[in-house]
Amino acid sequence: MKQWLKLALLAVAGCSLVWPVWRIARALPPFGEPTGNYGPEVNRLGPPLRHISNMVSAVNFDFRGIDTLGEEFMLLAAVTGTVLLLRGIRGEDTSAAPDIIAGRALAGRAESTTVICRLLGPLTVLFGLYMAAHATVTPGGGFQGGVVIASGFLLLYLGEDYSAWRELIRSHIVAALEGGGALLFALAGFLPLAEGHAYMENTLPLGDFKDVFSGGLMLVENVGVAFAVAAGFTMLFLEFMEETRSLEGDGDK
Amino acid sequence: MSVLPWLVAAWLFGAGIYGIVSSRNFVHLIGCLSVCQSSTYLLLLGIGYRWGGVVPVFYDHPPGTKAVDPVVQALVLTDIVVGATVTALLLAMAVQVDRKYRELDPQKLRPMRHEGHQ
Amino acid sequence: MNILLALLFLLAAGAGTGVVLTRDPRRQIFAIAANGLVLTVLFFALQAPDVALSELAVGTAATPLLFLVTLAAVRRNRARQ
Amino acid sequence: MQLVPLPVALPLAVAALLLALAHVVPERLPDIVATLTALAVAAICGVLAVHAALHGELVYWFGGWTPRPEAVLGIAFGVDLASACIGSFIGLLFAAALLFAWGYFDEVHAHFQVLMLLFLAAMEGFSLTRDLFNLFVWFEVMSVVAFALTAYQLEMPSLAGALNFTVTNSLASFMMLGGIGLLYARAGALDFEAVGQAVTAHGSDAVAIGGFCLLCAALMIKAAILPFHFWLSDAHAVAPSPVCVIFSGAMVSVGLFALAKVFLQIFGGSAEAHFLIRNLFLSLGAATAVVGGLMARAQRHLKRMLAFSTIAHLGIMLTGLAAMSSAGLTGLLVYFVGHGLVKGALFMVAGILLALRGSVDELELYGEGSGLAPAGIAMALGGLLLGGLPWGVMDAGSRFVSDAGAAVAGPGTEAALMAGAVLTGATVLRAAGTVFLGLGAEPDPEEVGSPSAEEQEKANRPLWLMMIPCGLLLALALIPGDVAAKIGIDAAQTFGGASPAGPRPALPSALLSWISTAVTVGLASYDLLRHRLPEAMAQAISVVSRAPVHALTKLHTGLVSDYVIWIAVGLGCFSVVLAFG
Repeated sequence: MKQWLKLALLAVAGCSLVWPVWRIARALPPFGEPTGNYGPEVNRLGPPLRHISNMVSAVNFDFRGIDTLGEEFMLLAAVTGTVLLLRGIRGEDTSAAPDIIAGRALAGRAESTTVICRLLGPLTVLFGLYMAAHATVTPGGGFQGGVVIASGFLLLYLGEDYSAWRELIRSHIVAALEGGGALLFALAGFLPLAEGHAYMENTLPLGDFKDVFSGGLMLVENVGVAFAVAAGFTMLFLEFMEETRSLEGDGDK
Repeated sequence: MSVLPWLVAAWLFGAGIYGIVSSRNFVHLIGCLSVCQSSTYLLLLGIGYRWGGVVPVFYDHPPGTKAVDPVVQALVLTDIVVGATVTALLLAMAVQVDRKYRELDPQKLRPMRHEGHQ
Repeated sequence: MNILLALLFLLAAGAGTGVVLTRDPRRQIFAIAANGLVLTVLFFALQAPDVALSELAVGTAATPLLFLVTLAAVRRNRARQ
Repeated sequence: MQLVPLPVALPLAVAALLLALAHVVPERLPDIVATLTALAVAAICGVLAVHAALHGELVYWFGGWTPRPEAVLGIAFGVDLASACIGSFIGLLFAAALLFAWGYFDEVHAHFQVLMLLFLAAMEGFSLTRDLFNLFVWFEVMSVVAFALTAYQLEMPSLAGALNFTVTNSLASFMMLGGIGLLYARAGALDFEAVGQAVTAHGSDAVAIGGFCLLCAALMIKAAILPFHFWLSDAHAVAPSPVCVIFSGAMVSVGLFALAKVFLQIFGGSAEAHFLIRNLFLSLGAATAVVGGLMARAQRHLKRMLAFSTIAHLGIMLTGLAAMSSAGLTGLLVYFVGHGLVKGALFMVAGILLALRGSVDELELYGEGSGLAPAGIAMALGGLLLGGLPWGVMDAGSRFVSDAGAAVAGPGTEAALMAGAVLTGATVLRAAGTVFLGLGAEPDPEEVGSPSAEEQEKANRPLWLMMIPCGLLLALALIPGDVAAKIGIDAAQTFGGASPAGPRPALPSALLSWISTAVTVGLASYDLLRHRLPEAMAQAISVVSRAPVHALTKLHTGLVSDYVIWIAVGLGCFSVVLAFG
């Protein structure tokens, strides 16, 4: 098809959708005045029934825990898939023999960068850990914390010597952490099942309201998520970074 | 103006579609796809918002305070993960396509044609 | 409707459109990061700090970074040619 | 019933374990573990099916969150006979595909097996859940795995196919989420039943019907219904053949299954939804059948041919759904399983050719199939079954569907469905004749060389190992039709937890199937013997028959931007039909 013909066709289709969109927008409950009572009920029942203050975490890990289980494994699938795609050409071996493509790693990295990254990296990781640990009381949780931890690792990567990084994070350790985190989450569901309750039923001691260790089974799931997400994103960053490095290595030849 | 959020969501979806259709670079196209996705964030969070509601975290407010809907927020969290994962996958594919074929124009990338029997 | 929220929604529409209209992928990265930032602020304003934090970590940092690395890889490919 | 979470939780846990231990487990173990897990899932679903048949639908609330009077807080799986049977079928298909892929994907630390197990879990969750957002989550897991597996071979066709697949199906998932958002705004619930009550209570409502349209469009993209079907032929043609077995055998049809569930459980009381289905989906189904059939006939790349044939048969299934009768629903369910078995076996034959003969090009393979007699027999049988051979599961399904379609839309629909079946069946027969018997005109050597693909699959497996799962699927497909029909009728009667309503449909007569088979064989013979006909006559026929195909072929450009435009056009069709309703 010609480009103008395509855009014309799209415009016609778009025009036919303007009226329905407007009707739907008018028929929706006005902004700020939702009518459903799912959310309000969660807000009402969450604190007394689960002793935690962050209702988003309560929904994620308890009321709708199975959704988050699926989400975690979606991340796992995407990371596994990306690794598969990116390694295809580089070959599996690069992570075993880093020296071959050491390339430019040491050049162009200023002293100050190293210092800043060394300072910020661990701090970021710590902040991520803090955020992940407080999932049940304050905003944030395993997912956000995990991403922050992975960014901390990335800073370390940028700051440290390339081969040191390779030793620090060997990709099969990362893969094991990722799988292990996800496994922990899945097993957290099996635990109540073995006791004769429903899958993921929160049967552990719930702790005290506003305490870090509140929420029972949610804590375990949250740790699993934090591990899986931190390792998953680290793996993503690592593999993508590898993509530029290996190319630079080739370029030097 | 109580319909503004819904119209913005629809606008973003449309804009993303337009970007995908007219894009001449796959990396750009992936960015447009994420614009489409952000329309779903807005729609969901807009649906759960409540005038005067507080954050659904009862740390500073006592339980029972009027709060916004936590369910949609949990849904959007999942949605954001979806966005990140799909983006990563697409970018990985784009890197591979470019590496092998030095071509990132979506108007030129097509699976091999095998038509023409008989 | 609260003026601030209305403005933020309009800003989000603008930022998203900006991402689409920035045809050069290198500059688009900034548009993507800006869009992520606008969304983060909007989500805070919508009383969704959990979502805002995710968007901050993913939309403003991780995703633009992946785009950046992809473009670096692509540029390398072209340079080697 | 403690077994309900297992079809999902078990493969997930095993996948995580495999990934965590990938570097230490011995080489063959992942294959064995994955295959056994798939079999275990099939068995568990089988037990659940028996339970559902005896005691009715089983509703399982995760986390123990049984509904409260004020709101439904948790997520439930609803295990009725239909869902459990479909779940069991999916488990079996995965076991067969994993067996077929035995040793094929060694080089990568069990990554293939991990992805397949996640795929399995997602499809089980997708077919068992009765929560809208949970449906979305499994939809997305399924898609993400499928995207990665499609690109697995990292060649231009597979990468471009995967990119098209990813972009279109991501749009589908956003549309689905948008639809879920609208329904949540209206109903304040995500559970099918609770949403359904709210939708019924609200009556005619733009929000609910908008949500329905978005959900339908999303699921129809997944199920590759015209005009959303373009991605399928690209993706299924290039994915590794064991993966294609799953794609064509179950992944796409499970989209229609979910559509049936969403329609019956949520929108059963919505007049607009009925209107849309009756006036649009019925014709879309018939059109998809014909277009898929015509396109299949124009292909020489065997996997692409099979992919278009899948599109045609999805159209037939949609017609069963759109008839909105218990015969139509029975047809949909039975056809789902029957088609999945046959198509799975056919993709395995394509995989065998790819592994042992290094090509899936019909002309390149001219006569090359001699020595692979079992595969040839399987392919010919598959072609006959696609074309309507009155024996087995698929035929029972197709008789119900065409009966139901004729009842609501007259013989035109029936003819369109038969055309889809005949065209695909005859094409597969033609290819079988060309490849395995060397029938037909010898191809022009120049033409043979042109579209050579860089695709080859590893030839590390003996023929018998690959024939076992293939034969198994065909044997299951040949289970007598009345047995399948009986289970199908029971399943349809209690679908979605409904209590048996209306008279039980009876298996329609086999007359049409015989006609269809005869036409299929006739068409295939014409194709294979055409070069013996007088030149002028063959020329005239081919000129007439080629024109529509040529136009269609031009529309299948392979460009993702065009596919996205067609998606927008499809949505526009929804709105136009509703506006004039």
